[in-house]
Amino acid sequence: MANLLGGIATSHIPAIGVAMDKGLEETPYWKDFFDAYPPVRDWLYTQEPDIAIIFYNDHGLEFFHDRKPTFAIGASELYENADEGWGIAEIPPVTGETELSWHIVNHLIEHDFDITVCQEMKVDHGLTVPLTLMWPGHKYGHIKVIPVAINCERHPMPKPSRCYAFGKAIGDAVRSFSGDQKVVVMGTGGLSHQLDGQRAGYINKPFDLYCMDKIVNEPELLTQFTNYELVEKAGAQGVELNMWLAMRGALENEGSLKELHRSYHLPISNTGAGLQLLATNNAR
Amino acid sequence: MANLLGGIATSHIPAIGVAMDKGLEETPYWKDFFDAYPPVRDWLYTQEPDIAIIFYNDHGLEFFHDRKPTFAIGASELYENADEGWGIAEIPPVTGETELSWHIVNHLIEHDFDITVCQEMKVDHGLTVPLTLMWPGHKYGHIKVIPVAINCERHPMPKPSRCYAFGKAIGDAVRSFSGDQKVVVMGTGGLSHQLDGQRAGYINKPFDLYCMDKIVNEPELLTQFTNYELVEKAGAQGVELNMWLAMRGALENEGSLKELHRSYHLPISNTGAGLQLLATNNAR
Amino acid sequence: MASQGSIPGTIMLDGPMATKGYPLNKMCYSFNNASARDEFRTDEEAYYEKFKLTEEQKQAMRQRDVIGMLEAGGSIYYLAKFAGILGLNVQDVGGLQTGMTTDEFKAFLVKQGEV
Amino acid sequence: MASQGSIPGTIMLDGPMATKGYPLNKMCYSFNNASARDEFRTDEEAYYEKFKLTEEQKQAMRQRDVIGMLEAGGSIYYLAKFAGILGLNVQDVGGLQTGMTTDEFKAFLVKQGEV
Ligand SMILES: [Fe+3]
Ligand SMILES: [Fe+3]
Repeated sequence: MANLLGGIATSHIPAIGVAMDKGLEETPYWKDFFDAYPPVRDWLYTQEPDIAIIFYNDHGLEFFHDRKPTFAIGASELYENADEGWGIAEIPPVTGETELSWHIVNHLIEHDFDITVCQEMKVDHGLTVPLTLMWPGHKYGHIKVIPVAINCERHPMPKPSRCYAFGKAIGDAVRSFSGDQKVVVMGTGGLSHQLDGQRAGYINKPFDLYCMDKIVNEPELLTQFTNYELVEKAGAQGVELNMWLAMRGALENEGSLKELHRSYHLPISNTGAGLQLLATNNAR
Repeated sequence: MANLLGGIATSHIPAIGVAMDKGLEETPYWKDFFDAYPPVRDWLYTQEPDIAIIFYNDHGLEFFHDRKPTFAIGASELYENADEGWGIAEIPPVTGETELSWHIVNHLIEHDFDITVCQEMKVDHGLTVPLTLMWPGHKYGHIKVIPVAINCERHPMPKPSRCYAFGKAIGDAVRSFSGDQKVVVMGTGGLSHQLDGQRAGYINKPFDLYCMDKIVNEPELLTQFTNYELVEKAGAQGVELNMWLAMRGALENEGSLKELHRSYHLPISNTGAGLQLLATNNAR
Repeated sequence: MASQGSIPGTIMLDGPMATKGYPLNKMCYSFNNASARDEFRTDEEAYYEKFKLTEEQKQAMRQRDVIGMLEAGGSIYYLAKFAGILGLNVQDVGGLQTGMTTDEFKAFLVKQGEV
Repeated sequence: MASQGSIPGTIMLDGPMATKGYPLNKMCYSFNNASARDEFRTDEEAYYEKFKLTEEQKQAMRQRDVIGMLEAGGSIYYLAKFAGILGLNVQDVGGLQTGMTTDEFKAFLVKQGEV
């Protein structure tokens, strides 16, 4: 069976990608933020995962309201990034894989998840910024990525409990795969922020810290929220917590988890930016 | 609350549309088939439904494998038909509506159905042929249509039991809508047929008759099949039975049903072609 | 979502709002393409017509009124692509919506870390 | 699906087959557009290259070998659009796959009603 080594949750805001492009990592605004990443990069370097399953949301590059999936999963050999319209540099194509993708798809359909399957899809900063953060200098070509997009852009959105169950089913699918690949899961986005409305700029640090605390061993406290409550507590874009919950769901049947890293910076762009690493017993 | 008047199951094969375009209804090949439709048309004329929810499958007009949804639902004021590549005449746009559509979408997401929502979508013969059959001469402009597409083209496909539950959830959503609209549901496609492979031309009349018999009061006998079993018993395209099951699911909580019409013709093109009308107690 | 009450200063992009905003959002989605951005810059009014914006949407666009765009069904994810054309970042847009200067808005963000 | 055994004369279009067939199916999906059909008719080989068909897929296309197309991952729903270019209907295609003439295939269909 394929092995889940652990899960990583990280911010994905475009400003991070722009800062890396411009080499601003050591400037006062960014230094503390970027200093949090080397321990997580070192862990990835040591663990040598073969595949990364990345829960993210598409912000209007691949999907528009003409056909907006609730859950979409990629099954392609390659994923291209592209112009998102506001100046973030395009990055080289992301390596995909199809065998585990289709295995997961079969498992999800068998368990009544009604996914959209993408044999060709463009991936946006929700996926590419975290990749660039984990493997700077675009050195991510060796890792096979399975993109999993969750609707966080238009209500109604899948419930936190559904996102968690979705992740859990994907974790079960990985464990039932006949290969011996090493797999990490990632949840990208968040934490609290609101871009739109007179409430723009809203951040809720206590709630963010609560979420990072509870996601380790009591995720059920977070999955009970409605999306409405998440908007209320964490801002309109705070629903991106759903990707963290899907990541955590994938680890649910792995037994005890070790939290190897946790950090939080505020503000990074308009957000509370969290980074967290949870390792399973499969990790070295 | 909106009222479900009943459900109609019908074949949707393109040859029917071509025959109507060419005025072949009275020719020997077609006469018996078309003679089955007037009673169903009369019922619709008498009942005056406002909205038709149509479960169908897209055969590669709107959706391709680049982004293939399991379940897709329309939420648009208008749906265009278009060139499908092999000569069936295009028909005038189909009238949509959005209020009940979004109400259904909210209900489905609340109940963990992971639909793709389409604010713009082209509808193919799976939807337009049945519309033309029910309202010949393209006189369907007055009826508001909610297209619901189910993947029947690429495995894995949603299970028959899932399609039934999906229909049931849509029926519940209709009943919980605050309007007083009269609604019919339609399931299109089937029955047994196989277009591809050395087994092309396979039809299973006894199984088709069994399905039309059981769908009235014992649909659970049909929802227990796997899609693999449906392919085995009803041919590669026999999985289109799933649209009939979704239609029947929508009527599940309506109490007793009256079967007002049942007919079956073989062969119509390469298929066993069924027509069935199930009325609820809301019908006059 | 409306049935759950409203959150001050927050316009939920739910289904009916997405219906209302469709032309505006479709126009802004087109801005993923550089050629579309150029076409818009060349003749804004013609571009509004091309996507059949409502009068309310056109007015909000003409006045660079972000709140007006949201009220007309705009999605911040697509409007952000329009902001890109204007050379505005998310702090600029935050300022525009809250009546602050960009610097005031940035200070407001920092202050929320002091909890 | 393969784990459930196979149904004689039936090629299940499952995930791995859809991966294999992607270039072929993408090409055939393009045939929804009349201009694409014209472009194909003008230079078939160039059109295969445009969609990066595998050699197996090109061979099956050149020989109008429907079973070969299916084995190369073709989906009957998209292949049907190619059949349209050739002026073939589903009975013709049924005959081609089963080694019958179209009339024999039609008679075979009728016979299945005599149960
Ligand atoms: Fe985001
Ligand atoms: Fe069909």
